[in-house]
Amino acid sequence: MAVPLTAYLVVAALLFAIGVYAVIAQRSAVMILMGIEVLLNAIGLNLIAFWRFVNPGDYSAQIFAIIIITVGAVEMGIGLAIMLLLYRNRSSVQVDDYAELRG
Amino acid sequence: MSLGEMAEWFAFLVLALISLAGALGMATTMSMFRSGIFLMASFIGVAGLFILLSADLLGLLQIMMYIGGMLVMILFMVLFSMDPGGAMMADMKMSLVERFFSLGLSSGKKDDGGGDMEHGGHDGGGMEHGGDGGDGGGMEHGGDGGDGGGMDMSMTTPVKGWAALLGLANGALLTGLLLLRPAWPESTEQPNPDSAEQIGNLLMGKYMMAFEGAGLLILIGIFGAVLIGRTSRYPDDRSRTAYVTVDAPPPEVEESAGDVVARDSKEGD
Amino acid sequence: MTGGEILLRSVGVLVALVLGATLTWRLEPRVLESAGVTELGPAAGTHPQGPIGLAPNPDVWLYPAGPIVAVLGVLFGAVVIPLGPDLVGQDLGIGVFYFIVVIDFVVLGLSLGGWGANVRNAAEVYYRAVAQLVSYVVPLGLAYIGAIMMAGSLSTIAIAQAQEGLWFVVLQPLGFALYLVTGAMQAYRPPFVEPFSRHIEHGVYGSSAGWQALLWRLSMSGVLLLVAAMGSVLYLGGWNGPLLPDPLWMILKTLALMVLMLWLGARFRPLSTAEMLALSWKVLTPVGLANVLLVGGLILLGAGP
Amino acid sequence: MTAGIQSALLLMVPILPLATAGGLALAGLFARSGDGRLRRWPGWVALASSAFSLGILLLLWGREIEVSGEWLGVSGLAVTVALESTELTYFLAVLVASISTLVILYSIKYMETEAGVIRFFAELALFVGAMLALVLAGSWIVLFSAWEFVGLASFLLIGFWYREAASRRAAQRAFLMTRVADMGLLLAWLHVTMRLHTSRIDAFLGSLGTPAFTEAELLILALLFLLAVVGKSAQLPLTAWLPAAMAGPTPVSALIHSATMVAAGVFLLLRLFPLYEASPWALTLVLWLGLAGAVVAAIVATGQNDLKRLLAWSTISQLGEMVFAIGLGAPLAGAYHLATHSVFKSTLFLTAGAVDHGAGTRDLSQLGGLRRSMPLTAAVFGLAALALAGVPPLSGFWSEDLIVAAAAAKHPALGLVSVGLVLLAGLYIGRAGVATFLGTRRSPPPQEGAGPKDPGGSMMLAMLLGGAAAALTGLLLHPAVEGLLPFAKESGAGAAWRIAAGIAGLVGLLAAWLLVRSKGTASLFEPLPRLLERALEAVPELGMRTAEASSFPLPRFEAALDGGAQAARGLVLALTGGAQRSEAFLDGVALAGVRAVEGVTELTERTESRVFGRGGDRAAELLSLAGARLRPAQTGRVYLYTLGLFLWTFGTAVVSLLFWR
Repeated sequence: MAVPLTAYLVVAALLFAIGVYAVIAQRSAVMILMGIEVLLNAIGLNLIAFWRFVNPGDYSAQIFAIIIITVGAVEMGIGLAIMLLLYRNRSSVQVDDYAELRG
Repeated sequence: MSLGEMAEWFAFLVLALISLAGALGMATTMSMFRSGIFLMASFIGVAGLFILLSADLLGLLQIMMYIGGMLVMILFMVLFSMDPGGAMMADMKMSLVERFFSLGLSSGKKDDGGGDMEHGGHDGGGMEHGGDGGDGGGMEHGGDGGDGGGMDMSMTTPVKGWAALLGLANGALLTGLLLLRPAWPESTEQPNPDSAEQIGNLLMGKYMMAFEGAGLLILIGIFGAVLIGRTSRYPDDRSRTAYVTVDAPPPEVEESAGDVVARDSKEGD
Repeated sequence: MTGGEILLRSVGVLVALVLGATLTWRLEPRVLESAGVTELGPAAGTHPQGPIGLAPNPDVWLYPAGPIVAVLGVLFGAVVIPLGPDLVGQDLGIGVFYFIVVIDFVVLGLSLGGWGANVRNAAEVYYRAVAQLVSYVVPLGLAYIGAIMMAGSLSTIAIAQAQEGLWFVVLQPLGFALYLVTGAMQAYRPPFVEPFSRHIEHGVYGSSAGWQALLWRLSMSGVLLLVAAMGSVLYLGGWNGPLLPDPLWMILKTLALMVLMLWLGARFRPLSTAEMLALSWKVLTPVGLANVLLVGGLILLGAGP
Repeated sequence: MTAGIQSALLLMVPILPLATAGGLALAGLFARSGDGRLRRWPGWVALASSAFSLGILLLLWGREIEVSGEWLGVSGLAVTVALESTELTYFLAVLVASISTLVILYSIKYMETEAGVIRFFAELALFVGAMLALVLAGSWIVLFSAWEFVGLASFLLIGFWYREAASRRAAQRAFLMTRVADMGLLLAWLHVTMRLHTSRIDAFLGSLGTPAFTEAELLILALLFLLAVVGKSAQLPLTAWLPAAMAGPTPVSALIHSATMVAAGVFLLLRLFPLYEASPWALTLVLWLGLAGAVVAAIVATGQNDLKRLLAWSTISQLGEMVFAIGLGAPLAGAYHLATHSVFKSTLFLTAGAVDHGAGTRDLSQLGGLRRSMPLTAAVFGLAALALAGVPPLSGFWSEDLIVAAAAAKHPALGLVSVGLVLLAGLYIGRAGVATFLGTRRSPPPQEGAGPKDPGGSMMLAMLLGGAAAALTGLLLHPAVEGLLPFAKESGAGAAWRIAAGIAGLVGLLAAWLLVRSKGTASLFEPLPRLLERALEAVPELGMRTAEASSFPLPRFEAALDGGAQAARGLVLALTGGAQRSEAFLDGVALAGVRAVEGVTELTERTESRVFGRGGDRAAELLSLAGARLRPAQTGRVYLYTLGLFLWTFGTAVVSLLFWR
């Protein structure tokens, strides 16, 4: 392995940082969901990188990554359904249009 | 450095660049459609990294999941958003990064190809089988940028600067931490090349409960999504509307002249 | 593998794909026209010399990316198609899965090019192609699984070798029928030509000219070719056959399957996207599950290799 | 018959009724309610499935069969699904199948005028299938799921008339109380499975001689299983659901709440008898629990005026006797009594249903003289009642004889108590029979015209079959019972005990006749039965109040304490009420007890209002003040929340960096 583990981890860290930016800075709920997907992806990359370098004999890490992908897919499905409902009721998926919980 | 190592470094750098640039593009471009495509590029880059890390099955799985998934997601964005193509953003104030990733967006001016319009003008009404999907899109951007004047068009929140700062700080902190401690307990073991069989055995053996649990989760997710997303069979059932509806009705959708022209031309052929 | 070998194989796959796609390109309209089909779909033909400015206001990144991505998808897919036990671009351990994944790039290309053209008819292709993807992807996977289960491997070579004695089409006619339908759906061939319908001026074909149109035509012919080739690997035994040399058998089977698909598809009226979705989820998916169950039973009974 | 066919047949036994239940439930979605004979088809279908199961069982006579398969194996833990037909399970399966067949036969006529008859038979078939799976279960997972399915079916059937509030409440009460007890079973079998890495029941029973479990563990397991038994068999203190369950249709009471489901608890005790043998403490507890339940329930039964409730309390008492017998270390007597009791008690319920149908009421104080208008019913009731009272040579005599013998062998005092139980049984069932069928009608029937008469058709057929069985089971079974069950026969008691047991029931019956003639339907030990009943009714109340209290602390806490105190007070009052009659000098003691309880109640109340009440007010004020201050932070802007979240994460990372070496 010519490329060291740290290189992969740095890529994952940067992906995470970009995901954080997207989640906070985007107004549309769909874009926020996409930011969350980037966060999940960064985590997955971490998992796989550690698996490859630390314990390649045990494939459990890949199972975890698969479960993360699954959870991401389910989250996307439910999130889109909720957005569909919101859109149907108020013609908007901008998150700051839903501020009823303001104290 | 041997040729193989050089090739590996090259592949790593290209893939890392794709995944990072894709993610950055997703977060900063003005076109929502492009956002989705950028995110997909990022996913494919990460999948390439997976394959480079000898997790080939997982990499392919990721590509398969997200090509279909993201295309559908982008479709939803097109339906939901004011300006999925980013045409109205073309002359807004943008930062350097945003400007780069929004380069060459189709601008707001109309084409002259026989009444066809740019994205703002897609409406489902004129299509033969366009179905309900097109309607949402047409309703929202039928206005063609003209009637969106009073609305807040920005794609980003007021705390964008803070978010950028936080993201930068986060990235710097984590990278710094990683660079400060490069020594991990690494193993020299080589993974089994047939990862599909390994994963299959684990999924059907040791992690069967987790596997079944994930299956159940998906099933429940499908149920939930269908339950939330379907329209009520009974028009006076307010059970699903009561919680989010405000008293003021949504603004009326007016058919702009463009729509009528488009529809006429459609019926003509 | 040395660098030279990689280069050789790449050129080989490329040449084989281009030749096959050209053959398909010539053959397909004749079959369809002889069957009297009015909705030709991707076989309708592009106009590479057509007027410039079909897409006057495109997205400069996405529009040209479309056909390139689609052709790349086809090219990558061709890598795992075997013409003989040793005559294959690269025998991957997870070959079939890889094939399913990279063929999806064609849909991605259609979406990119369709949206990027910024013309109503082309953008409509995007919606329809995605809906079609959603409708075929699950039953198609189930049709693959039948063969995979019986062969016990994801490698295309291993699947073909498993059918040396008996083709899987004999053991699982249901799976084969399912593959015919979903394969036609994946290749946008009749009766599933919605994204290339006449009513939207043949979709992206209508908004492309020049090299883009050429690439679109190539990728669409290539998809049909690959779907037929994969079908003959999965269900018709690949290169296996008496007397004739291996590659010839494979080519013959591929062409025969292609003609069969087109000929069968021509018997039906074009389906709308909604009808396609209904067909997929109400009929094809249950049939696919039933096929998996049947194959499982057959394996338990000791039938097959 | 090859082994494969045998296994398939054994599998058919529970699956046939279950499949019938599913089919009927599906048919219920589409079927239109016809009328007349057409409406009986669901009953015939259910009857056929039950009879087929019985037939298959009889076909498998004398064979030890086992069907098992591994359902899933996860990291060394084998979850097995198994059915097995051994002596004990086969015996009970035949019992369940025959009584079910009898009761379904009865219900065809009984339910023909009801709406929702398809639903009724679907639920009944579900019950039969689940019960058969329960007794035949060879692995914990099958046992437990069948146990829960039986509970579910019972819930559905008690609540069959779900439009009536009483039915709904009774169903909920039964469901909740048994569910609480089922926790015992769940915990116990999960523990056993985790420890032994297999869910086979015989693996557990086989491990009892080995040091796989410590003694304390065995005791805890035995107590947990006992909790499940107490819930399912309505033993002390969880008795209250069974009388309430009489809100369901009568065939349901006959099948579920007398013969089969409540016997599941006793069955579990029998199945796990080696465990209790290995844990003497638990066995002693079983003994006293059973004895107390039997005595208390018998006393309560003497005071009941509702015929079905009387039979329900009698069932509790008889189940207590079985538990008592097992506690004595005489499982044969318990199993034998389980069989005979099932037969005669279900017959009694069937006749009670006929009385209800014919006379329009079940209230003893309004019945009377029915022997003239319903002679066959009266005869069947009489036979079954004599069997219950242990009159030789009817079925009850033989099993009660065994119990008395075992008790006397343990200690003469226990023998005396068990003879007393037989006497009490004669007393209450005699009172019921005399008040219903002899004398004259105490109040006119609600509508003039037809007047009460014997039921016809399948109801009568089932009742006659039941009566015959009640009379003959003992005689037929007695010579063979030892060979049919895997338990050894205890040494018989002397002739004196046998005679005493035979006579006690007759004495009771006679006393009841005299009493009813002289005092009408007034109960004998009043007010003891009423007080005991009320105290037992307070148990679920106590549980519910405690549960409520734990969810909404302050106001409910008081109520819970009140309820608990009242329940305790009721108990004390009841006990002292009994003492007053016999021993006057105990009055003072009892009164002191009452005072003490009242004092505690008052103290609790005062503490509650002073400490908790005022403290709660202060806390609430503080919270609302803090809330007002914090409210502006709630902006409703999601991006601000996420910003805060990630700022926090970032801060944590920075702080952890400071401590990083």
